[in-house]
Amino acid sequence: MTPSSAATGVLALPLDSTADIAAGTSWLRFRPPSDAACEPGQFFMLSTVAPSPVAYLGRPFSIGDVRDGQWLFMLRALGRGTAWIRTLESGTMMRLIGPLGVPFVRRASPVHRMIAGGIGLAPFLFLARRLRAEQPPARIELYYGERDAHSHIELTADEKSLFDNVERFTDDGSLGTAGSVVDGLENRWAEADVAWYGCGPQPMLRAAAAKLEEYDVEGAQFAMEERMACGFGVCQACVVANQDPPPRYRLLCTEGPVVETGKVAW
Amino acid sequence: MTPSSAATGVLALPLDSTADIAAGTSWLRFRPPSDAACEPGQFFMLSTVAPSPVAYLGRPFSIGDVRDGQWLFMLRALGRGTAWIRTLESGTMMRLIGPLGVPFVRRASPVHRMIAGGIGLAPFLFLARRLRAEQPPARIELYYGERDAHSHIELTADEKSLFDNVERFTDDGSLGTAGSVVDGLENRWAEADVAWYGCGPQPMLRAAAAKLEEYDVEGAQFAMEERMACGFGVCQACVVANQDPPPRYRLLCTEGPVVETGKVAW
Amino acid sequence: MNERLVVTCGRITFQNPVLAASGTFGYGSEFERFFPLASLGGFVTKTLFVEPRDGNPPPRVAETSAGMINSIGLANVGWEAFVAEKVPDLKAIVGAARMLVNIAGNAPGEYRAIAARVESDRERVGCAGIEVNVSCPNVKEGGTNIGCDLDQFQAAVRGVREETSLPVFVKLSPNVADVVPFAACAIDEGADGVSLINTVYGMQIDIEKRRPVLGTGSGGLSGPAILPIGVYWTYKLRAAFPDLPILGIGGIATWRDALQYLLAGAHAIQVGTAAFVNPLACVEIIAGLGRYCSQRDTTIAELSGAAHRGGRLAEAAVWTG
Amino acid sequence: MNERLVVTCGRITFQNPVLAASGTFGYGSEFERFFPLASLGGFVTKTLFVEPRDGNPPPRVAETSAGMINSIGLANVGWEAFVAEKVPDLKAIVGAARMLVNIAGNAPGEYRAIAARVESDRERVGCAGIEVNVSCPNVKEGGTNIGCDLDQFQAAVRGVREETSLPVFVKLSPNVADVVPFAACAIDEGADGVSLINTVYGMQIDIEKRRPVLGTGSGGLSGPAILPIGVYWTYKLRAAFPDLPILGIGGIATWRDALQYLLAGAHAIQVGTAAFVNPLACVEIIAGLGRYCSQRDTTIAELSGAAHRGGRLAEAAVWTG
Ligand SMILES: Cc1cc2nc3c(=O)[nH]c(=O)nc-3n(C[C@H](O)[C@H](O)[C@H](O)COP(=O)(O)OP(=O)(O)OC[C@H]3O[C@@H](n4cnc5c(N)ncnc54)[C@H](O)[C@@H]3O)c2cc1C
Ligand SMILES: Cc1cc2nc3c(=O)[nH]c(=O)nc-3n(C[C@H](O)[C@H](O)[C@H](O)COP(=O)(O)OP(=O)(O)OC[C@H]3O[C@@H](n4cnc5c(N)ncnc54)[C@H](O)[C@@H]3O)c2cc1C
Ligand SMILES: Cc1cc2nc3c(=O)[nH]c(=O)nc-3n(C[C@H](O)[C@H](O)[C@H](O)COP(=O)(O)O)c2cc1C
Ligand SMILES: Cc1cc2nc3c(=O)[nH]c(=O)nc-3n(C[C@H](O)[C@H](O)[C@H](O)COP(=O)(O)O)c2cc1C
Ligand code: FES
Ligand code: FES
Repeated sequence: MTPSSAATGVLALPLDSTADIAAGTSWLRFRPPSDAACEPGQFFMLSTVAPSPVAYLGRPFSIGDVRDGQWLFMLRALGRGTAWIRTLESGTMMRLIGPLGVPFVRRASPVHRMIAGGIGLAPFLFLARRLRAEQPPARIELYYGERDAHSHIELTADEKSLFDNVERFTDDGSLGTAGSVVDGLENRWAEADVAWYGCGPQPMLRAAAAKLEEYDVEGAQFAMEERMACGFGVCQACVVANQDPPPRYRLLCTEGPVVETGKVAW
Repeated sequence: MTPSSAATGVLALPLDSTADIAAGTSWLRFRPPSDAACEPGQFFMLSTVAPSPVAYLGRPFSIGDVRDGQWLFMLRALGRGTAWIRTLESGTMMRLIGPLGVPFVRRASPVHRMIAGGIGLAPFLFLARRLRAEQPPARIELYYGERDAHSHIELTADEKSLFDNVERFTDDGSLGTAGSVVDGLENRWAEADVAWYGCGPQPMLRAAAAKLEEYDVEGAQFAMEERMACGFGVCQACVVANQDPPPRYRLLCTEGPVVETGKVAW
Repeated sequence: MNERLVVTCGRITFQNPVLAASGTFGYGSEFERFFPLASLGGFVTKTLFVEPRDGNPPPRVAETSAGMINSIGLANVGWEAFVAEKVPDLKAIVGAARMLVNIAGNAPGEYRAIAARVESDRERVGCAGIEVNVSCPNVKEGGTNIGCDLDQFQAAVRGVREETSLPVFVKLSPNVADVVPFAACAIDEGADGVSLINTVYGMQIDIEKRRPVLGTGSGGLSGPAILPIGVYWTYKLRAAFPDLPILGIGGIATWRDALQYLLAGAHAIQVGTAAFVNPLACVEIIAGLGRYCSQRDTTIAELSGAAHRGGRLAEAAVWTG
Repeated sequence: MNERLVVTCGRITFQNPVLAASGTFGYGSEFERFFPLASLGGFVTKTLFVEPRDGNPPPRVAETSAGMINSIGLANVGWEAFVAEKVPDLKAIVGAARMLVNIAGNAPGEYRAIAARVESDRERVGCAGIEVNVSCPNVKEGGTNIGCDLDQFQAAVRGVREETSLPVFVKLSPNVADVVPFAACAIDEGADGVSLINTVYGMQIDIEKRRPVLGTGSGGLSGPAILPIGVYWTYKLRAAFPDLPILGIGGIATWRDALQYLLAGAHAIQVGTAAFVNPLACVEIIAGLGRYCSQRDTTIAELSGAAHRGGRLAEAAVWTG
């Protein structure tokens, strides 16, 4: 089905709770107003209502899951801003701008295959939850790679149950299969009737996109990242080059973050 | 006696505890290293070790008291920085630069009379404590004025016991005598053998200095305020005009904050 | 509408002194979901050229202390697409807010050309005036830009003035030794007023990659970091030209910031970067100024330039350090 | 001493690239209780004139977002008192750190005069070089300042160069359209190198009193807010003059900030405002750079200007917005 576009706005909400789930990685939880809705693949710009000492701009975060009446964001501390947000305590008033961007289109398909690199796992629990509800018989697979066992996010029973199969990879082999997700998928790129979804570091997405092209797979949807100042289409910061210009660029915040692999220049 | 100048340095200490003592006013407490020492009238530049979202520079605070092995600072939230510091929770790592500046000279005298306006009370508990210890027989008096009862700082029994007499004033008469400290002292300016100490808003100090001059009282020591960037004599920000130039100005952070009333141009 | 907030800048009257700055509010429609643009004093479009521009290669932004640098490169849809695709929506939502069309070109001649287009489409577009962005590269002299070269600046402003009878505000660059001669030139060329400041040249180095973060190397600094710079030039211009309509810009995030500009001499102000972090910044500033004016029983018109009444430009800016 | 940190700027070799900036470390002795000045790469004195200066009426400082503005007014004890009262202490504590005497005057002629004094007292003072502060009011043309007027600038530098054989660094003002012509002029006049940036013109308005906060109206902006501005000009100068010794200044508070300047093209850096908030900033920066160089097995000399190796000045600064 094609997602209903939810009403985008500015919300001031207290950080409800946080939980560590891996090295440098945590859930941020909020209690949204009852009428607020969002779709897998969309994101929010998060900042504190009180100015931050270290991060002047907000940071974009994919909606990680919606459960128990809460919005969850999966946060990994990489740079200045995310490291700082990770130190915030529950009760801190935060500004959430969103939901923003184009969500994953959830077409009917016998197999839904998600490939995640590191924090690229963020949008997939929610996507799987929606697909599971909408297409009960469909097979939902997750291929999830991390640098090592420390950064690996252990899924809960409930989260695991969203997938028919979870295959795990680490670069150093300290957990699951050694090597990258893309290599790990070796012979499966050719399989027919698979709806592909990807999210992760640019090099991984580039490699995956190349594979998909090699096997003439069309319609794969990848959630990409680019630096954002506003997140809602006014600053023109978040450009990604299009495969077939003109226009030369697309704004990732409004014509993304979810893009069909064939549409952008990798 | 003339105070021994303590070793000035940079200390990183966790904020040990805080306590509200009047509207917008609290104690900040720290546990200094055992060898650290400071004198009444001296001050510290306080800032947080982590950069502050609102106050880039440190703020000067008089040493408010030394008791139970703790350093106490009496903080009143006036502007941006002080309001922000007042929100800090115990455990926050803070940077203390000091002790800085010239302390009150504690000469032997039968009567020590302190006149305080608002947060100008800050240095006097500690001064009284030292005088009480050094000159047991001396009479120590406090004349303390505030805007109103809300902002009035209620002294504890221990604090009251430092003084032989405390007279309280409020501009609106909501507590103690109505009117200003300076007016309240009407006929007492002429009294002989009184060691005078003052701290408070510039207009109050100016009025008091005028009275003391009118009655030919010499050697009164007032603790003054001026904007400071460094607090330790390098930026040249904190100038106060001298009574008899040259030099035209003195640095309040190194040739103050305690000054003899006759030495500066009111 | 709060009468206390109404301000007049030359030939344009704004219902309040808070305008959306160019390039930070897109073409308007993006903000409608956050608050009604019609509640603003005015709205300045993204800079428009005759031809569309793709803009610069990414990364285009980097965060700095209390600000950001950008190298968007004046990406814009071009005049035709603006009129055809953006204007209908914008016109519908802008309401009582006055629309300023911000224009630029690659050389003085292009300024004349875009101004002519605005003039001929002025009814369809429904704009109250033009803001001229002179912060474009000086093709003649690499490295600097049109807004920093008095001759090119004059040629650009003259071209615009000759092509249109609309109110013209020239948006000054702070990347000069002194903005006064540029303002003087704008006045001589018949501009109705000036707006300032545009972004300040800045750069950030990625210490991991060991090269500039931005795709073009450097960019323009904006945000609270530059507030004192904008206030300084606003004050200086008001002192030099007491009757010159001034739109103050640079680092405004709160009503207090806005008031600093107004007291320094601005007749109205523009909010840019702050709207990225807090899309409701403009609304909060309008409310704050309204409260202030009521409490003090004054008006923005009365406050504008009040910091000069003490008459203390004295040694302005000369003795620092 | 860490060999990896040793840098050579023209005729001066510093044991590390971290210098104490002029006007923010007084005459040295004030900092001795916080850390040994001898551990610095260098120490730059407060600006000295031939005659003592009282400086400006207070308030002289105001805090801004990620920075401050000051209007100290180059208060200083004058050359004679400096040599008689300050030099003995300073000489004793400065040790292996190289001392630069920062000088200025009210007109080009005074620059010559103070330079002559430095030259004749050079042994007594024990300075390694001179830093020329040209950010002084231009008495000829009110409003601007010597460092923003190429003729006055040239006259000042020439006067200094003719009077002394000491290494001369000219400290450039960012309040110009482009620093390149000023650097070019300094080079032509025989300067050994440049340091930049001095403070950026700024002002703050007290919204209660409705007038400028600073006693003189406006002042100079410093602190983290201006870091991107200093990095930009440093990068631009290094691109224009690959062999010009550059001392980078402006908003440096951490070793990462310092590294941005070094990669952009500075050979050494100076720390100013950050030392007010954290007197140990210099020590922490030296330690941080040391760790970085060891971990990456590199040297500061090797890192200096590394951001240019990708060769991407491309459209530097021209396409913002
Ligand atoms: C649409 C979108 C959704 C995202 N969802 C999530 C999420 O669910 N969970 C999560 O942990 N993170 C997510 N991110 C990344 C996150 O928002 C941060 O922006 C990113 O980690 C950089 O911010 P920082 O403060 O960590 O680093 P900064 O201190 O801002 O910069 C450090 C380095 O990070 C890189 N960087 C800066 N901004 C970005 C950016 N916007 N995208 C990519 N790299 C950048 C640069 O190389 C920079 O040198 C998302 C990003 C986007 C664009
Ligand atoms: C030597 C000294 C000792 C002090 N001791 C104490 C103390 O024990 N307890 C206490 O609560 N406060 C004390 N103060 C005042 C305090 O340090 C703050 O600096 C002052 O309140 C201003 O900081 P702010 O953040 O509140 O205001 P800001 O937001 O910095 O400025 C708001 C207004 O405060 C005024 N102001 C700014 N800086 C100063 C300054 N340094 N002195 C006077 N006015 C200023 C200005 O008018 C400004 O407009 C002391 C000040 C000095 C100089
Ligand atoms: C309070 C203060 C006083 C200064 N005095 C001088 C001075 O006397 N001579 C000079 O050349 N620069 C002076 N400066 C400028 C600094 O040396 C430095 O160039 C500028 O502050 C930018 O660096 P920063 O951001 O690290 O402070 C002064 C700066 C400040 C903040
Ligand atoms: C991302 C971005 C894009 C901008 N685009 C333009 C533009 O197209 N035209 C223009 O005149 N100014 C442009 N500006 C400058 C702003 O209008 C404003 O002058 C400047 O950012 C200072 O104000 P601020 O600090 O409130 O952002 C842009 C600024 C930013 C941050
Ligand atoms: S982030 Fe501003 S337009 Fe995309
Ligand atoms: S506050 Fe810096 S010299 Fe006094």
